[in-house]
Amino acid sequence: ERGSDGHVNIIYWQAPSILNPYLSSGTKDIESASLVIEPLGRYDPNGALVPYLAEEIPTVANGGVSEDLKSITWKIKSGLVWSDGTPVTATDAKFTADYCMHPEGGCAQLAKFEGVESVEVIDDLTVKVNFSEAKPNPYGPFMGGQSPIIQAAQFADCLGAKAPECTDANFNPIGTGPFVVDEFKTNDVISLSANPNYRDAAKPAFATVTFKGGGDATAAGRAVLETGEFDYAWNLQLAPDVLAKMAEGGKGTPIAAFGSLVERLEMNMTNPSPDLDADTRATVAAPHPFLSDINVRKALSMAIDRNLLVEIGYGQAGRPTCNLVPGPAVYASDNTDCLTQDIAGANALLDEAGWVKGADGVRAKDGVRISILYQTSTNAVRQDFQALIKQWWSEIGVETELRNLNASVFFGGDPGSPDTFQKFYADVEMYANNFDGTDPQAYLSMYRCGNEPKPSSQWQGENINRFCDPAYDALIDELGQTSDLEKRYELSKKMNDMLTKDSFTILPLVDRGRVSAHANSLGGVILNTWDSELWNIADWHRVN
Amino acid sequence: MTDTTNTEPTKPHRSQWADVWDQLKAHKGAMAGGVIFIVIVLGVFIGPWLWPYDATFIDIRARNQGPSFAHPFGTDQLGRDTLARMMAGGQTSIAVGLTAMLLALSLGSFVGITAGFFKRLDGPLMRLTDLFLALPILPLLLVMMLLFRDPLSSAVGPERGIFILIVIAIGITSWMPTARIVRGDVLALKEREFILAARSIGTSNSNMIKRHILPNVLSPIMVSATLGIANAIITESALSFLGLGFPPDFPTWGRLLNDATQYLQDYPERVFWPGLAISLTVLSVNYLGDGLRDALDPRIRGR
Amino acid sequence: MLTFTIRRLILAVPTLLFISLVIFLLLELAPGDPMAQVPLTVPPEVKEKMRLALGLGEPMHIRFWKWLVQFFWVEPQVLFDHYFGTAYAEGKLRVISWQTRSPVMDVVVERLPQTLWVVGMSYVVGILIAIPIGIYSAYRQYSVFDQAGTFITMIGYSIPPFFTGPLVIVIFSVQLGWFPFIYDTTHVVNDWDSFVYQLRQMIMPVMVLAMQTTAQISRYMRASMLDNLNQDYVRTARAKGLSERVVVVVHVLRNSMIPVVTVIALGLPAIFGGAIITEQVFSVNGIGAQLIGAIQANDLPTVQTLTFMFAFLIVFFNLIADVLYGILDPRIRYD
Amino acid sequence: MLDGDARGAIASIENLRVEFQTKDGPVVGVEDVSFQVNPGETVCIVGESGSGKSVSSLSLMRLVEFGGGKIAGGRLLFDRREGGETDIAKTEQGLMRTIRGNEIGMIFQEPMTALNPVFTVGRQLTEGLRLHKKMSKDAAEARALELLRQVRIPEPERRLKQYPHELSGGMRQRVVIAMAMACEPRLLIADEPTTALDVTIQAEILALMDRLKRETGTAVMFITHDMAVVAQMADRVVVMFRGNKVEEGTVKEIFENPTHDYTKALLAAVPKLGDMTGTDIPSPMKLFGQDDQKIEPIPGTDEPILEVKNLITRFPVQGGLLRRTVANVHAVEDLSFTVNKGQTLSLVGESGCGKSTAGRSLLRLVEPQSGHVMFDGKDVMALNAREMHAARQDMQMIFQDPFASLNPQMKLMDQVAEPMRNYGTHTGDEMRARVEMLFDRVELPRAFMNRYPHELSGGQRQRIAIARALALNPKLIVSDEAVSALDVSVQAQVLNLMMELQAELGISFVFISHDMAVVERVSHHVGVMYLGRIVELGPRRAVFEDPQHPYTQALMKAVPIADPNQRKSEKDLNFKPIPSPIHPVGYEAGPSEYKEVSPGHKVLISDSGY
Ligand SMILES: Nc1ncnc2c1ncn2[C@@H]1O[C@H](COP(=O)(O)OP(=O)(O)OP(=O)(O)O)[C@@H](O)[C@H]1O
Ligand SMILES: Nc1ncnc2c1ncn2[C@@H]1O[C@H](COP(=O)(O)OP(=O)(O)OP(=O)(O)O)[C@@H](O)[C@H]1O
Ligand SMILES: [Mg+2]
Ligand SMILES: [Mg+2]
Ligand code: NI
Repeated sequence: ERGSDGHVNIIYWQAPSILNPYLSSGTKDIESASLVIEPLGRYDPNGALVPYLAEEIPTVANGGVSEDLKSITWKIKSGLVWSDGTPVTATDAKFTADYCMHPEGGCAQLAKFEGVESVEVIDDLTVKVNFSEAKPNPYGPFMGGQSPIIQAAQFADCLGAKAPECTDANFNPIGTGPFVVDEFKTNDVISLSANPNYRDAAKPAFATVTFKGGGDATAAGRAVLETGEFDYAWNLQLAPDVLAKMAEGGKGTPIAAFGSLVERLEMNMTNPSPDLDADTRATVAAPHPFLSDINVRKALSMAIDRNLLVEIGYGQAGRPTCNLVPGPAVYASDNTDCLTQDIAGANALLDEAGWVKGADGVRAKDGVRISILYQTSTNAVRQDFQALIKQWWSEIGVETELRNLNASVFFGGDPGSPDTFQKFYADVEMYANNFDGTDPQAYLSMYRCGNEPKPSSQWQGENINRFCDPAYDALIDELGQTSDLEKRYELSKKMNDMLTKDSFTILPLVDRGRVSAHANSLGGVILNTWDSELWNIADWHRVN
Repeated sequence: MTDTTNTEPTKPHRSQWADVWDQLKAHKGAMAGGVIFIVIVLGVFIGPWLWPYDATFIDIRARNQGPSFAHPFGTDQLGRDTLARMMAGGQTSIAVGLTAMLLALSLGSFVGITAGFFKRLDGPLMRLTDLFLALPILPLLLVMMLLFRDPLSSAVGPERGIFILIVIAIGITSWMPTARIVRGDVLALKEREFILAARSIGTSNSNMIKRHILPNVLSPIMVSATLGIANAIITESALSFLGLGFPPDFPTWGRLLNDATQYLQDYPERVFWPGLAISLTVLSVNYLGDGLRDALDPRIRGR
Repeated sequence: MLTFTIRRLILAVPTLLFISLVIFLLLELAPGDPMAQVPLTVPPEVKEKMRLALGLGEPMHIRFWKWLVQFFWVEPQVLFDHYFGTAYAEGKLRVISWQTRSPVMDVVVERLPQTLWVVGMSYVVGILIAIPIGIYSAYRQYSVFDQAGTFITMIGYSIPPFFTGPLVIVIFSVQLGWFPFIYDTTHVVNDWDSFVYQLRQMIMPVMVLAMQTTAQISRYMRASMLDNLNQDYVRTARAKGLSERVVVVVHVLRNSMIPVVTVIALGLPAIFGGAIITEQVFSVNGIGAQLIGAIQANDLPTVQTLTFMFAFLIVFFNLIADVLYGILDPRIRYD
Repeated sequence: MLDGDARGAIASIENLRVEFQTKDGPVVGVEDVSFQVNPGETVCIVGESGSGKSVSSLSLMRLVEFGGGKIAGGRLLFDRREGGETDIAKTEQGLMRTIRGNEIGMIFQEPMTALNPVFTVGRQLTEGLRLHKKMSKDAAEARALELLRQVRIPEPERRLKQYPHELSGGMRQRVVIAMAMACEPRLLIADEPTTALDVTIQAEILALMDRLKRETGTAVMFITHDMAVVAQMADRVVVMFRGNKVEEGTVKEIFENPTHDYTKALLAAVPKLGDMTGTDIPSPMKLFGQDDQKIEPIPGTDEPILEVKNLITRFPVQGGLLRRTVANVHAVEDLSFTVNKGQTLSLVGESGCGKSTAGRSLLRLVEPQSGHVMFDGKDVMALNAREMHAARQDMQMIFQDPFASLNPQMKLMDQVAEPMRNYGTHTGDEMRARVEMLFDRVELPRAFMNRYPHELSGGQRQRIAIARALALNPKLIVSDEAVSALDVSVQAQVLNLMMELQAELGISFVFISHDMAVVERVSHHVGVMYLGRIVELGPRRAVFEDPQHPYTQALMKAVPIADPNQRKSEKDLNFKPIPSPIHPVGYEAGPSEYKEVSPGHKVLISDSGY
């Protein structure tokens, strides 16, 4: 029964700064907003699509998606009302799209609306999204936590440049979700209570929620697992043994789930030498002196013990992987060759390829020494990885210089800074990336020839490794035209293999999952990495 | 004070530093502090040559070990020897402490003496000091880190680059109290008659500062110095905590302590060593400073 | 005294303006990017649009000018409106945070209570502990109490709060279960029980912070007391037949407090920014946490505004300290 | 007057011994002292600095303990108002508190620091009354007012609400006296109550104490090292030397018939006003115990070396919002005088009258506003910085405080050698030889060359300062209160040394002092200063024997004379407070006009402010 279970405490060690996901792309903001505003459909823990505000998920099969893949039509459940009691209509959906697509709004989720030509209101409860070209994956708009429906009436005056000024609306959006905001303290805490107009009269079980932000992962973990002050803690990025020790506290349970986030080593196929002039340095004009040799890349991969990395850095929250696309399961290639470390094999491979050890123990060929500059962002686990990998590489005669960079610079994308991951002024770099939703098409399309960051594009571009293979580009094109799912799985796996086990351009290390924890007295928690973790909070309840 | 018969005390002659040293020797706290500090410094700088393990050597089989014969302080989560890391960390922490202190001290003394001595510069220099006092330190440090890390790293190597940067950052954000104190003392000194006397015998400004001002403000400067070392070590550790200091793979006491705090429950002994090292250093330097102040103050020494 | 105060106030204006410019330039020069935390899945074009929406396209001097207007002209109007129900600030653009898209000052106002409660209280507690310690150690110089006091306060000073914080948490929250350690900022004190809860949740952060304050202030207090205990007027007071308590607590203390009070006043602004680590450890989310969060997110308007406010506080308390000095010490007459 | 027991003493000290624990082991402050104080009597305790005078008195208050001392032996019998005789040495502090301030009052040496700066005068005065006499606030205030009237403070009502720093030194000392007298103690201990004060104020305070004693019948224990004061005040005298009593007797006995050598030396060293009556030129003093002394007058020459004309020096006072100069301190106004080669011109006057400023202006250590200073044919005022630097080679200065005028961190040898280094006149061995010669000259052992100032006594330090001034063979030395801070015996030695040097080397002196007796001893010419002007100038004999200006006359009267037969009475004293030398910008003081009463003896006839 609604409200019968009293109060629940949730802690996110990153504090939500706003409840409007269109103005912020932070996970904390998207997930906290998911308590209040909802999309038409969500992904479930398996990555499958489930309708929320929509009657059903539109597909080609049920006619919701047009045959030419150029439009999708959503039908909203009838009888839905906002928490203020007014009905939810197709106009709200269209308004949501207009809101995000407004040229001056700086919408953080604009990528979701990519390729959208127009949004039409067909009738009160039907909305149609038209794409400018065929879109095999039309589930961008209104799908998932990043693209919830906002109320047109509330945000009517907040379009474009005025969006940030609507503080009241941004902090207290009217929604359809199980809870409504009572008080929002920026970057601190949100107090919520059950939505009296929620569509399921029996839910949510909790009458009130405190959503606390701030502190660090250790404190969050402690609060749930050891002291029981909180019922749910998000994303416990802790050293495995620390987490294990906390779990002994007996107040709660850590839970883990995996998505598509992969910690990887990226090989630079171009020469980052500072001796080159600015226009050729780290561009395709200058191939890398030794990493362009596949044997070297392969040996580097073989020298790594991914199991140990997981054990040390992630524990429950990670698993070793050789795939760039580790999930959903249907997309994951059965590629496990790299999981066993083989130092001897790596040495043999390099010997064979003519890289011989010099007096200093470093391999060289034709005067080129394998001396690697290995960069990543500043982060304790990453530095542990660096230290371990450096040691393994030294065992195969590779010299490594480690470098770590402030995350806000490394990921900042400032074309003026030499330290961005796009510029890649290093031989190897390590970071994690994932794709949005469950479809890897856009993700795999990043590695197209010509999509590499370069001076002429202000160092924008997603093909970080400067990988270039016409065969791969052909597969990208093919994938763009295929709507048959089986075929899509096939193509994706092939592309994944080309980047990893065939060319060793990308050395995936760890499939990073998410560890969260809930109190033993909290029931109904199902961890979901494809959408907001709080996707089913309406089902949460107390157990004894 | 005076004798009618003009008999002279028959103490043998000693130099000024011998006097200071005598006084210091008599100060038990200062001696204990000094000895401990020297032991720490020697241990940290000479120890690594005697100790077989390297601070970065990973022995993954030996991770998370408690104290043992092979690893007297235990090992960390990657199996690195804690003793070796303590020594490496100590080198950085003490080097940061000493150099940052020296920098702050020379800046502070320079500004203080100049402002106190040259009346015309007093106003501008004190406004400058106010300005620096008013500049919030944290953003300033951040910006400095971001701005200058790379030019420096490429010029002198990454670790030395960041070392220089941290030292400068701590140095230029902590010279102001010294400057104020020194200025106050110089202003008071200027009122003393011996300065006027020196002027009347034709002492030039530079000689005046060298012979008359500097030796007489040495004692507050020395006290600032000992406080400065402690302050720099602590600031460095706070910077590390906020992610602005040395990178995580670079051990300093502050970082070791911070890393070990995570394992407070599993391996409580891990926080003990860096905590002890920091406290001991700060304490010993502080006691040394107390003694030095007494020893350098001619009023006390003269008794 | 009045002219002195006025003169200092007038002098403060250019100083503050200059400081704000320096802060602005420093922040501008910093290569950080507000888009750094945007997930890598967001394409660069979208990031560029977001960047433009933050006003990053405009030239530097215009942005500085805008900030000046917003901070010095619009924000006071908002304040005025708030108190007098007027509408001068209606429709005018305030200083907006890039991170929260809301007026920075609103967040500051929201956070003041917990900062004042925890950080302010710890300062008060620290001072209350430090002063008696300082007095007694000076009065019994080189006694066991003095030595022990020095030793303990120095240890308190040398151990950083990022260690003491977790330490007390593990002991008092995890092991003993006495106190909660996640600070509840929504807690309202309206009866005895809620007051007790407030006390319980404040104890640990206050303890950790007060340790540092105590260490410093008690050192100053001791030094100042020692200076005064040897003064001639103390002998005069004793010669009058006053009891030791009166001599120390009335005559000496009053004089010794003069420098200490100014040290206390000068330390006040620092506590707002200086409690960053403790705030983080206990999730207090005060102003210090706001600043560090803003720095990490490259939220320049927030950083600029907060740092300027700190600068203002420092300048202001400097002035207060000087004026206090004049008031407390009848010998000082400015002008 | 209360009658005590058979012996009649209020306090009697028997075989007192006081020790101090220091880092270098125990130090004996007082070795063996016995004496007693009878009702209505003033006992003066004299002796050089460090002889244990203060320690004895503090023991009687049991305040030595707070300074780290311990009464190691002897008895301190005190006749209490009620309850008969008590041995204070054994009384516990609780009981002592009811005696201190109540039955024994104490006046301390330094009026500037003896009062708590942060409490009002009224508060500090009433404190003791409310404690001991259990008076209400109002009653105590009324009594405080009465006390202030008794000590003749002008406007007593206003003073009650003022803070100590708002009062002048003399007024502060009166407050301290009022405080000590508040509970009508049976015994009043005055520890050098006038040492820090000007002659005129000293005279007033002494007169005041004398009157109070007569009116209330309190016994007084008066500590001083100034024999002239003793002569004015004492009934009986106790002479102390190095922690021991060496002599005791009535004031007449001591002055006329000293038996102990130390007492004799002390008396011989005191310059008495009037000693030089009848002579024209100064000559060194005859000191006790130095038999080979040759006492020859020092004639000097009549050739001018320094001519000062219309010298004006002002200090700006800043104020207002913009810190502009709003007023000026007219420290030196229209000063003119001449100094001859090998002779001494003295400038005398009260504190703040501009003596030091005048001296410093001559060397341009402060910049004069206008005027002419002709030194050795050069116009000093016209010199640029480098020429001035060169000119200082011939003009040197000795400062008042031997403790303050030497750098505490520098070896004596270096201090003496510094002028030579600065001017490069001597280098290397030659310089060392000259330093040795100078040490010999001022009669300091060469072994001292490597010492530091703190290892010397005050007199020795002043010799170093003199040696330093001599290092460059100057033609003129400005000696700014060079002997004021010294003990009488040392003062006499230093004075003799200076005169010897003058006789031998023909140095000219500008001698600045406020001590008329000393001035009388050393000068050829005297200028009496008041409020920045010379009010009377002339040959010493003329000025001292025939003072013309009313201020000079008042000053002469105020000087205590070290002769118990020439006591002054309060009626002779009549001082007006000195007007402020601060005038707003644009104020122009008129020129000084003089009347020549006899050859070279000029008296100011224009307004002096007196
Ligand atoms: N607190 C102290 N600690 C150590 N020695 C002391 C202390 N006070 C006084 N003495 C010593 O006791 C002796 C007598 O000192 P006292 O102050 O009585 O001299 P005094 O005759 O009053 O001299 P003055 O004329 O300079 O006041 C001196 O040798 C002095 O060094
Ligand atoms: N640097 C200065 N700034 C402002 N006023 C000054 C300065 N030096 C002296 N005065 C003032 O000038 C006047 C004369 O001072 P000066 O020191 O010459 O007197 P003095 O006769 O030497 O007194 P004393 O006997 O106390 O040494 C005093 O009113 C003093 O306050
Ligand atoms: Mg004395
Ligand atoms: Mg003077
Ligand atoms: Ni600080």
